Amino acid sequence: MDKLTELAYALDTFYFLLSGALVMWMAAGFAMLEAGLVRAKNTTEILTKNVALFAVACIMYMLMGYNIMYPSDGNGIIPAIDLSFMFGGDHSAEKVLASNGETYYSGMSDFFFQVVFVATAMSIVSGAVAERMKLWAFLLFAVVMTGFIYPVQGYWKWGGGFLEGLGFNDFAGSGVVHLCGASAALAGVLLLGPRKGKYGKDGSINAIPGANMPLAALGTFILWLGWFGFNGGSELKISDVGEANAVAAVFVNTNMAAAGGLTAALITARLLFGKADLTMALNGALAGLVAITAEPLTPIPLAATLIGAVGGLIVVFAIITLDKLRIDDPVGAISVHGVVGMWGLLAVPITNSEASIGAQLIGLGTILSWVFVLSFITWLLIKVIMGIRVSEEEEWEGVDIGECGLEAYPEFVGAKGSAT
Amino acid sequence: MDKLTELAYALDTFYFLLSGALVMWMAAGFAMLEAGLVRAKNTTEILTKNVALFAVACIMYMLMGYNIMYPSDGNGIIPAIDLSFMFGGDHSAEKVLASNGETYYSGMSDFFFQVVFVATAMSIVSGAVAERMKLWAFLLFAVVMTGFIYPVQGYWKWGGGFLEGLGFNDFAGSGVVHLCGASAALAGVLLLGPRKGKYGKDGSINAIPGANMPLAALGTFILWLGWFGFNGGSELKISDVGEANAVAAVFVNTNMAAAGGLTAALITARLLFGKADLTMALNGALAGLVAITAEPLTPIPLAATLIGAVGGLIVVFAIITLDKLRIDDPVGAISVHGVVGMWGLLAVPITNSEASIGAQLIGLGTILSWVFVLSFITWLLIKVIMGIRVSEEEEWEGVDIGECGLEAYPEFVGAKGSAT
Amino acid sequence: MDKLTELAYALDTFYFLLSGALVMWMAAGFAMLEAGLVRAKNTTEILTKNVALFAVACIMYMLMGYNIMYPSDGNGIIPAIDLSFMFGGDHSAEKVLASNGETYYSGMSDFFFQVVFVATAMSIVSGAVAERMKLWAFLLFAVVMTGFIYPVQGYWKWGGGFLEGLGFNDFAGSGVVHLCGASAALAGVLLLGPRKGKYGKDGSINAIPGANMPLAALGTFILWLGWFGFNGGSELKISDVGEANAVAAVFVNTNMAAAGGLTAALITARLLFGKADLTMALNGALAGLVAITAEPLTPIPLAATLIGAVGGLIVVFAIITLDKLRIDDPVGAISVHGVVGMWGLLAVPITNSEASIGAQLIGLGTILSWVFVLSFITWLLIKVIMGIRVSEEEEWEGVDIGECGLEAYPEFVGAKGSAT
Amino acid sequence: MKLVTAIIKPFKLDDVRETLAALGVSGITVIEVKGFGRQKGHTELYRGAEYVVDFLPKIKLEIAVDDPLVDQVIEAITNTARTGKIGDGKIFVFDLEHVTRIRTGETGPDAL
Amino acid sequence: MKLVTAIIKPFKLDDVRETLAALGVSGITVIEVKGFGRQKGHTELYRGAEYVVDFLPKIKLEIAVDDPLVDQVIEAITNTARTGKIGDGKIFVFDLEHVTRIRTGETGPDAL
Amino acid sequence: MKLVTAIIKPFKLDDVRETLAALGVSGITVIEVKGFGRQKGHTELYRGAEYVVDFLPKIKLEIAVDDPLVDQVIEAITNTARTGKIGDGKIFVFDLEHVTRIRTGETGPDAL
Ligand SMILES: Nc1ncnc2c1ncn2[C@@H]1O[C@H](COP(=O)(O)OP(=O)(O)O)[C@@H](O)[C@H]1O
Ligand SMILES: Nc1ncnc2c1ncn2[C@@H]1O[C@H](COP(=O)(O)OP(=O)(O)O)[C@@H](O)[C@H]1O
Ligand SMILES: Nc1ncnc2c1ncn2[C@@H]1O[C@H](COP(=O)(O)OP(=O)(O)O)[C@@H](O)[C@H]1O
Repeated sequence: MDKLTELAYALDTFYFLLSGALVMWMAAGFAMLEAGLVRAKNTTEILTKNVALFAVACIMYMLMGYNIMYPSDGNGIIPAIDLSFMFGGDHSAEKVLASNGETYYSGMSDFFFQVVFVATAMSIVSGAVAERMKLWAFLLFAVVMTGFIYPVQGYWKWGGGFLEGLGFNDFAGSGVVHLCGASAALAGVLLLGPRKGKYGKDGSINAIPGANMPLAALGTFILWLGWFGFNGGSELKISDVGEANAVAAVFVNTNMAAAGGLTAALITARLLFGKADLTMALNGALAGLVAITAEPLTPIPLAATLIGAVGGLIVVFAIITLDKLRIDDPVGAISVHGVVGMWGLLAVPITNSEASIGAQLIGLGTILSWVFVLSFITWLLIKVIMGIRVSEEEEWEGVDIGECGLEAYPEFVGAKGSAT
Repeated sequence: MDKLTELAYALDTFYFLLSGALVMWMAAGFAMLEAGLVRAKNTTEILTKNVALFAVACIMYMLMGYNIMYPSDGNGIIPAIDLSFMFGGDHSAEKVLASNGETYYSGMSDFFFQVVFVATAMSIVSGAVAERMKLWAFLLFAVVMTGFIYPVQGYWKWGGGFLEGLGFNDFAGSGVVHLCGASAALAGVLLLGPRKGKYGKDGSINAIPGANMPLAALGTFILWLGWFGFNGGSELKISDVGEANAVAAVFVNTNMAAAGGLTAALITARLLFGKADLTMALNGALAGLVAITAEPLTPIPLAATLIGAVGGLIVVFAIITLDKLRIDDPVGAISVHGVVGMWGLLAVPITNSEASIGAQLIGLGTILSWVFVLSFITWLLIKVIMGIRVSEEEEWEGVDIGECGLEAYPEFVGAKGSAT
Repeated sequence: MDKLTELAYALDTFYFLLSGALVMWMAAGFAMLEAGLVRAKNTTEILTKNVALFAVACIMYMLMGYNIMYPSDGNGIIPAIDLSFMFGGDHSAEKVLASNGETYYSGMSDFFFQVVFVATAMSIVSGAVAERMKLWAFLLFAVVMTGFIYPVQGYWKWGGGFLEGLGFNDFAGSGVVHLCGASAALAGVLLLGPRKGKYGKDGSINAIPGANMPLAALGTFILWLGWFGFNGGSELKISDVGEANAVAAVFVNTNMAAAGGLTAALITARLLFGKADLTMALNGALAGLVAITAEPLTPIPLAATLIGAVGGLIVVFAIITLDKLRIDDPVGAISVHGVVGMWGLLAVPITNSEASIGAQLIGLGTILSWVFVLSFITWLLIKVIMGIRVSEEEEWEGVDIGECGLEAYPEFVGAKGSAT
Repeated sequence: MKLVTAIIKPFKLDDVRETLAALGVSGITVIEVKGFGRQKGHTELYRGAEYVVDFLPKIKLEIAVDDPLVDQVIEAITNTARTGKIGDGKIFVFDLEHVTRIRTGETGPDAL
Repeated sequence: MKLVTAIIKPFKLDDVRETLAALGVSGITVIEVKGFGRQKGHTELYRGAEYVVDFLPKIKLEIAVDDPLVDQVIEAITNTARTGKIGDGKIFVFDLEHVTRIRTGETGPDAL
Repeated sequence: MKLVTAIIKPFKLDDVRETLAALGVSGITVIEVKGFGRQKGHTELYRGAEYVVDFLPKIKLEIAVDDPLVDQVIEAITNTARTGKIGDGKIFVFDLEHVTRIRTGETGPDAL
């Protein structure tokens, strides 16, 4: 029997680690998506931001974030912090066996799974502020976001804080991760302003096409794959029939929601614009994924498809609307993760009878306001201290040369310096 | 003992889900491979087809395909359909425990594994008809293919239909998936005709080089990785020593066959053309993978290598021959999945004593003719209704602007509109 | 109980196979990294080398290498060879049950895990000799390296040879894989000489920027992901609490070391050059990964981060120093895998009290000298027989046309033939 | 000597090159350009925002020829590159004062 | 007729095009070029080695115009493309001996 | 004033630029072009079908110079760009009627 418990622990740990590895892979997805949707002259810099934010997130979450989010104690609002994770340690076999099934996976695997989530939240930000935000200002924000802003609201829900107590439902983080990232991004974008040339003085909105569509498609596929870890791993356990079925249902629903979102966005774009806008289809798939993330377990597959499809529909209009509001988000991150993240949270009660729209609204409002306000203050401080926006000239020339000293595609004529 | 059964169920489900995730990843592989092998001006559209077909496949297979392929009942030729999968549901723990090992993984995980297979079959088609087929005509075909044509022949073999009864062997789908996809592609290509400029009036064959070799190589690596899920997962079970050994053997043989195919194609191309043609090597690796898919379990590693190598040899000559026949297949899909798929089916008896060449031929013939005929009719109907080929002008200008309204590489001079 | 043992065997096998699949994926990472860091005119060829070396490695390791490295017998220096692996075979259930836990995973899965390691070692070489080495000379070297040079030193450590006996510690191969690959690369580079135009007659060092930064970043992310299999799988077992915890610790430390390496290299480059050099950051992440590979289990997460960070620091200076020594390594492979591989080996005693600096030095010296000397001789023989370097004209024009007959980006003006 | 330059539609390049070769033209220099003229670009929507593709891809040919050949070259290009649809392009002719062949140092018509 | 060519900074392209259109210029051919002049490129470090970006991206415009328009065109470009900073570019004017419109075969000023 | 244009092999660009700078040439405009001439392209096989690379990559330089410098510039390019092998390229010289420097509005030789 003990060997059986150990084996179950091993399976759950393994499942957790692999889920985490898939989520880690999402960092590559964001990097490729963003590199595909910015102009060639800003590509090296967005790649640098993406790789560096992942490293920063890991380090800050090890030093502070993890202990804030999953503290040994806390009053539901303010966690009791000890910052000891960096020294490691894990459950002994004796403790596991004595725990009566309470301790069913490795503590280290838990950290691994959690740390890649915070990186996801941060990756959302980089896309929205692309092509004009200073690299080091961005990384400084990443330090605060991953070490403090994200973990605190994470504690409120997943660390056993007051949102958990209120019955707020957010299975894998439509709110805690996606809305959180989008709120931080929105604050940054508002302070930063749009890219030069994006909005004409006459009120016109100019398209600034991304430089590399295959990268954008690849990024979306990577995210889609990684999301099986994101949602599938959030069941936290797989080692009995019920749990295994649950994980399987989560996989199916995650996939169906993405399919629904993609299809809805593609058709919507076709009807609105007359063309099959690939970038909208890609955003639609991601919107479907974000939409289902708050509750990928209770819907039947048909419902998951529809929840995703509504997400795909919403995202197209959200992108158009934000543009009208002159909120310039080169990759659509605020629409995908923010607007659709809210839809995901509010859709939970449709299929999950234990959820209430009230609790969902409280959770949504809490996350949005906490993250937005804190982020706004942080961005503002950084702006005062070192500035957050590159010079006008650097923006024209591309931030690659200015910030990174190298072009992304140096041999291709026109890669740099092309107008707009 | 019950907990042990549950744990085995969990492990098998997990193994199945991860295998499915790897197969899902193959969709990205096809997208990258095809995006690399078409011209820049047709890249956005092929990406759009690839992401959209995956979504269509998931939705149609949920709505219809899965129930057709794995019906509650049927007479071996016509399945009894109930179309209930979309409402979900899974095995209860009681049922699992009472099943005496018969029910050993989650039903949802089964759907997940199956749905990504149908997407694979459909992905094969997109490459062959690239650079000239209308986007929406293609997606309409995808609806029929994934909702009906594929599932029916899938039922005949894997759903317990008459091909299964006859002793036809097709472990992971050299026939049911690959030959199936290639047959549909062939029907489409015949109705569609070659790309403008591909064949001269004087009988000359013109090369139309693909625009982006790194993407083609990346796509091949993705497919190679995904194939471990494709073949490895098709063992369906891993939870005892025999099964675990079987899965391991499948992994090894799958890998060796790819290595054999790549090496054979590279050397063949070198001897024939005097140069190490990368695209042939990539097709060779895929050919090795297709070849071993019908029977990746019984061969010893050396035999697997050789079966793959023969596939790699065949594919080079198949590509050249199809070109001589003026069957224009930009990515070599018909050769890789069709011609080599046949080789894979026919090679089964070499190492599997339970297989007979007769049954293999019947299976091969059945799949080929069913899929080809039905596809031909479907394409024809679509052609009559809405046309399947873009206008001559749109073809010259590239389908990206015409169909999707955006270029894949807008900033790179010469990306669009370059001659040929 | 027997069923439990079987289930554990299945889990361990599955864990091993998936780890191997992740390591296989690293081949794609090296391919993308190298394709991103060479010039456009040499891209097809480096891709061809990368796919072909993987195939060669698989075949040679099946034919010879595996049996050399894990022989049935041997005296610690010279293994007793029987070359029988290619005929396959695996542990029977009886044997497993009788083994008392000694035989806990499939033999086939062991081969799979090992074969992808040898491919990794060989991938390291291709980058260092890029842009000037003949394709077929390189592949001939791959035959010798993967069939003989690598397996022999592998036997000394992991096959139970004398280095194992001496107490040399190398958990997942900072030495056996990375230093090994780098030593072979160094021998090749010394014989080959630098790329034309890299070093001026006046002692100047010219930068030759890579053509495609997104590919380089993608490659690094792929490697980072694959490394979870590389290090995580090297624990070899996961099926009890202690082992599961160990694997989890390895995942966490691997990730933290990469994060540390990236951060350190990015900051160092910023301080030295004034710009955030993305390629240095990428090399830094890889350096962190190489550094922790010799001992990813015993460090606490904070220590792992620091070990990685030192790796990231070292790699920047190593790259600059090698350039000063006119050792031209286009992708930094010798610095990342060689110099930092040594650091990894020497850092083991810091956290692992069972390791001694003496044994580490002996292991390091043995691997370095064996591989360097044997490789040097092999390269020299190949040079005499067929030459290892392309003609000066071919180098100017790019090896893609000369060796492979096709350009990587044929439609992009300036892709080929641009100066430098 | 004259330098004949022609702006043509990209897909006509191969035909024009062949016609010119048949005329005995020994060299051509080809440049990818973007053209703006009577033929209007198209307006596309990218993510809901307008995106005017003003400049159409064109090919510019430069052919240095000796005086007697000039008219034939103009005619050949005109006939071969014509589709009759707007945007077919232009031919511009300049006086070419001097030519040197770098390889040999020859100058004048011999250098062509 | 004259051919006015102008080397300008890339981001001025749209403005210049609009000004010329307002003048009644009916066609422009645009070429991406690299310029080397008083405006110096920048030295970058790539992996610790120097990397001189000597040549700066510029846009070259070619505009064939009838004689009366030449001065206006020159002035319009000068005014619109000027930033006052080094590297603004040059305008070169050549005599254009002959023009043919490929679509119609028209020649001379009518073909512009 | 004259406009000297030269078609050269790409790898000679740096040498030529240095020689011209030494001569006192203050600006150069560089264009990547494809050349077709006596030097034949190569036939490659791609997936078994022929693939003629007709057009070879070349670099076109445009250098506006005042009359006294013309001969030196021609000579300098000829000497530096020569490899003696076919395909070394050509130098074409045109009369340059007018020059304006956009930044200052200067015209004539001063504007170079
Ligand atoms: N005045 C001009 N100066 C320079 N290039 C011109 C001029 N007019 C036309 N072109 C070039 O010729 C191309 C075709 O011209 P356009 O006016 O579109 O059609 P058409 O040749 O049928 O009159 C343009 O895209 C542009 O490249
Ligand atoms: N003599 C010349 N011949 C050809 N092109 C020139 C010449 N001088 C300058 N140019 C072009 O004009 C651009 C701007 O010239 P530059 O000397 O940098 O600044 P400015 O225009 O302010 O004098 C250069 O990048 C180059 O493309
Ligand atoms: N008559 C011509 N008109 C325009 N460009 C030419 C002409 N002849 C040659 N060229 C250019 O010069 C390049 C070199 O010419 P080629 O005939 O190959 O060798 P060579 O310069 O040794 O005579 C060609 O690739 C082409 O770009």
